[in-house]
Amino acid sequence: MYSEKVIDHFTNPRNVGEIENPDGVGQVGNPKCGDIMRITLNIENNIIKDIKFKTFGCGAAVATSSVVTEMVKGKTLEEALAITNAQVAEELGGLPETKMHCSNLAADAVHAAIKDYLKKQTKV
Amino acid sequence: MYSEKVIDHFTNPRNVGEIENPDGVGQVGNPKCGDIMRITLNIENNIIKDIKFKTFGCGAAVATSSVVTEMVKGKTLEEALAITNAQVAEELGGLPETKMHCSNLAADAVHAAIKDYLKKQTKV
Amino acid sequence: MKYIYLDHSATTPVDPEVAELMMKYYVEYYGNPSSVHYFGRQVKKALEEARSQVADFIGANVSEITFTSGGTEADNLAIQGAARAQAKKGKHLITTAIEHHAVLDTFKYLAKNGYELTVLPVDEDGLVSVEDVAKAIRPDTILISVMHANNEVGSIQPIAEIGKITREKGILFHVDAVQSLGKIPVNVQDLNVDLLTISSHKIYGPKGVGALYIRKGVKISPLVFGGSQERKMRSGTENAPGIIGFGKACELASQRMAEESKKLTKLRDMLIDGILTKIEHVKLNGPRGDKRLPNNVNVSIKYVEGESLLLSLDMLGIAASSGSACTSGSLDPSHVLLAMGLSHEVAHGSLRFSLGRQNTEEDINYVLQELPKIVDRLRAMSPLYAKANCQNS
Amino acid sequence: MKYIYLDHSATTPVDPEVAELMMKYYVEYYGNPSSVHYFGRQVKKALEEARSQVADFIGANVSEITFTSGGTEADNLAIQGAARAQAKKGKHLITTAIEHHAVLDTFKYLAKNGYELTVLPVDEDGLVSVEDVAKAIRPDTILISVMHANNEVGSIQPIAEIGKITREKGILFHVDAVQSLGKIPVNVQDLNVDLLTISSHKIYGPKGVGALYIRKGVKISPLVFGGSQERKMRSGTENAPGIIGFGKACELASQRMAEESKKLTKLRDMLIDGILTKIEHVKLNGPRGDKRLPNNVNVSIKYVEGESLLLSLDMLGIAASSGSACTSGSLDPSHVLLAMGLSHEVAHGSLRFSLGRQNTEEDINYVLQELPKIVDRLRAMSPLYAKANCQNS
Ligand SMILES: Cc1ncc(COP(=O)(O)O)c(C=O)c1O
Ligand SMILES: Cc1ncc(COP(=O)(O)O)c(C=O)c1O
Repeated sequence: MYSEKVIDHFTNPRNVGEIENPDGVGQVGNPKCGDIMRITLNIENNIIKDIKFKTFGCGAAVATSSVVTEMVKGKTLEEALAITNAQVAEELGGLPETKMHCSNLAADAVHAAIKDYLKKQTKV
Repeated sequence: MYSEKVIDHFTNPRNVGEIENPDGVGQVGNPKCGDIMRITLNIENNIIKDIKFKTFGCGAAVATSSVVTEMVKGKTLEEALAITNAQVAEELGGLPETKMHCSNLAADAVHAAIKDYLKKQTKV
Repeated sequence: MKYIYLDHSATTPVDPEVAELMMKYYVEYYGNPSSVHYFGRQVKKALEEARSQVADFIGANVSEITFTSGGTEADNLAIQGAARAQAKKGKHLITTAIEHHAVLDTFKYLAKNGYELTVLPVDEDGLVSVEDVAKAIRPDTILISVMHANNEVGSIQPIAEIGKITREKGILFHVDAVQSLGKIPVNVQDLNVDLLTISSHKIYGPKGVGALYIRKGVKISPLVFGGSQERKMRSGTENAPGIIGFGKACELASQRMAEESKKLTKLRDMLIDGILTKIEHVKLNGPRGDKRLPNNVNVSIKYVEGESLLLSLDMLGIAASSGSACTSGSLDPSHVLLAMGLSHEVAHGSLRFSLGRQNTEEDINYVLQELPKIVDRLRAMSPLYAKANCQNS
Repeated sequence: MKYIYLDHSATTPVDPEVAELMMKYYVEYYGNPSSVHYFGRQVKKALEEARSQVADFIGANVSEITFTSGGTEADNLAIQGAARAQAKKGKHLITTAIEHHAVLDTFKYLAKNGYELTVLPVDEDGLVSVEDVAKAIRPDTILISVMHANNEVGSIQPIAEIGKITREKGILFHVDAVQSLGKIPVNVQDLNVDLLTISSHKIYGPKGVGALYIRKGVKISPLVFGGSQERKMRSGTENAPGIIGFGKACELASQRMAEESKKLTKLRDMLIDGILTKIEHVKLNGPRGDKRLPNNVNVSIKYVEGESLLLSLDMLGIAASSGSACTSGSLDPSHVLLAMGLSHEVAHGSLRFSLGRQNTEEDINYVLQELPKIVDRLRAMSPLYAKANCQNS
């Protein structure tokens, strides 16, 4: 069902956790659907310096969360905002059809965290 | 499907043939239904002295024809007329349900032959 | 006693290779294909492999194959399903007089429940005319069903030509290919069909498995509701070992068909010629040559009844079948033979030999040696034969 | 890796004795049971023997057993068949919120096609109330369907009591006994049922076979038309090897049930108690004790999601199932758990272990050793758990 890469990220998720005093926080999904992803990140000079995730969800949800943190770490905000959920799925070697719409929200979570950061910036 | 006795009568039918100058002839069934039985018999002093059959039909039709000739040979006409199709089937150790109504006409054929004889008698 | 099986159109033995494979999925890889765990995933994979074996064999796409519990269910799904899905478009259905009961009885059920049915005749060889089909079409015709090859007399219908017409007119076309599969090429593209029924146990696969090909884009209503298996077209825990066996049987058939059909055609003609030569008052039912299935022999042996022929053959270890009413428990003989114009009594005396993989020339010779004796014996008992002889002399 | 199969409610392995018997009928005794010849008669006999094995196991008469392609088809035949046959009498149907999809979806289909449906609630243990059934009955009620034991949470329903009411009122009563068969006594007389569904692959028989018990005198309409097999209730060449396997599986189950259920009950309670003791924030779903199937364990493990639990167990060779939407591809979690009042997030974190013949104490100990670690790991990853912990502290 799942690709090896999905299983790898599910078994050894990268960047699990929560950054204390993050620059941005993004959370998507809701428990009714069975998937919640929470991204915290630190940004320095328009670059994602650190990123961590916490996820309640199925294997695909965990793996997409994990891999997206790898994909955007060290990237500029513009680069990170350009990454789509579909690209995340691709990076994992594809996802089962049934997982594509409900468990593939990791990029959205990152975008939400970046937007949270940008909003705070404009407020300051 | 068929009892051993049916198979025996089908394989070694008794009294097959046609009596020349019979005292009575009975034929029942029609080729549309797939079963025709023709009984010819000789009668002496109210007793069936000789009886033969010819049958176009399935295994049950052949076996009932054969066994009925054994059942009525040497019997009085009254005794022969009292024999039913159901008794013929019983004598064979039973017949498959689907054969009970369409292929179990041997007693009818004997009755028809006896009635043919009786009709001729009254005419004389 | 030696047993000679000549009833392959009724059912076939399961190929040992197929049976062995199935065994593994009964005992060892027994998971439910819907389960996410190891036991389920293994089976799911094999099931999808089987789907592609079946699809490949008939030139279809994997997503166009819906597995069912057999040919009968696939016929019902196609016909009830297409009729229900299109009820708003029209109510007129067309089929032929020589269809299998799985098709004919389903149409008759629909005809009693608000649909209108045209049943097309066949000629004396059991062939449907393309023109008749064209003429029967009405503006409200929603489904046409014509079998590929007939199960009793082996006649092969002009499916591709009919398919051209239905495609032009935009009418759904269902074909029952249960008897043709594995004997002559069955390709859904070449045949221009929208729905096609096949069955596993006629091609050395297990009983209780079949499939319906549903052309991409064609919408039909399901018969059975539940767990959403088979893309919701057929709910119920998949008969995975059966389906996997069916897949394997398709693969084997596709490898062997060309050679096997050549061999069967030879045996078939040997048997037909032998019977016609050795026995008087015999009629071959169905066409000769290319329009006949390679494995079908059907003869009417006049003045004797089919079941007593069968019974006599059976005592010698020869398994055949007949179009006699007596074998079905109904009063009327084969609807196929009657549709071809045979009289009731001649139809009652019909016999079908359907050849298969293991049959040999020796088998045929044995039949040709024994059948004439059986016929002689039964004719001697027959009141019809006596009369016929009198009339003849 | 050691594999531990704890998903017997999804499907079971075929008993080796059953598989061996089936093999004979695939390869050696392969005739069509409708054929009159030797090959057919042998199979016919075995098929009728299987029918009496099945009938005996549920206290029925042989003539009351109709074989189908599985539990799903039997449910559909019962419900669609009873509804159609009685359409003139009334249009009201009653069922419960925790039925299997094979029942629920069939009723929903009917409800969209002119029938009226009442769906009864259950209590927090997944039990239907007899009173609720009685109150839902209307003068035009024609069919009531309540499952014997639930497949997800193992709750055993008061069937005999409901049957008393339906019998008094002269309303047809269908019971899906797919999960109870072989685990607790299923007797159609004691249960007062008119129609009862069973399935082979849940009791160590083959997939693709089931049966519907139809009480003598009860008239329902067939779903599938054709060759008039199964007294016209289910046309199609019989899956003889499958049916013969099902018969054997019933015989074995009837011999082993008492002892086996005692063993399973012990393992079940060991697993339930172990989980509740070793893991925090866990809820047992379904009743304890006699009202629960001997082989069912269902727990909700809060703050984690079911599929990732399954996946983690699977990596250790443990096969279970979950009520998570993620395992079914739909968005909503188990309709059974929701009907019992669980919130979506708690339902998402549910896990079912269903025990079977080969399971041992060792298996249970292994699960109890590994599961807490898995839960810890996943909770550490869960944004819900963090919050919950903050709130708690
Ligand atoms: C032409 C044809 N259609 C349909 C069927 C029914 O298929 P099954 O036996 O798989 O139900 C058969 C065989 O009996 C057949 O010969
Ligand atoms: C309660 C219940 N009913 C019906 C079914 C369907 O039976 P089958 O899998 O044989 O189609 C199942 C099993 O999936 C079940 O658990």
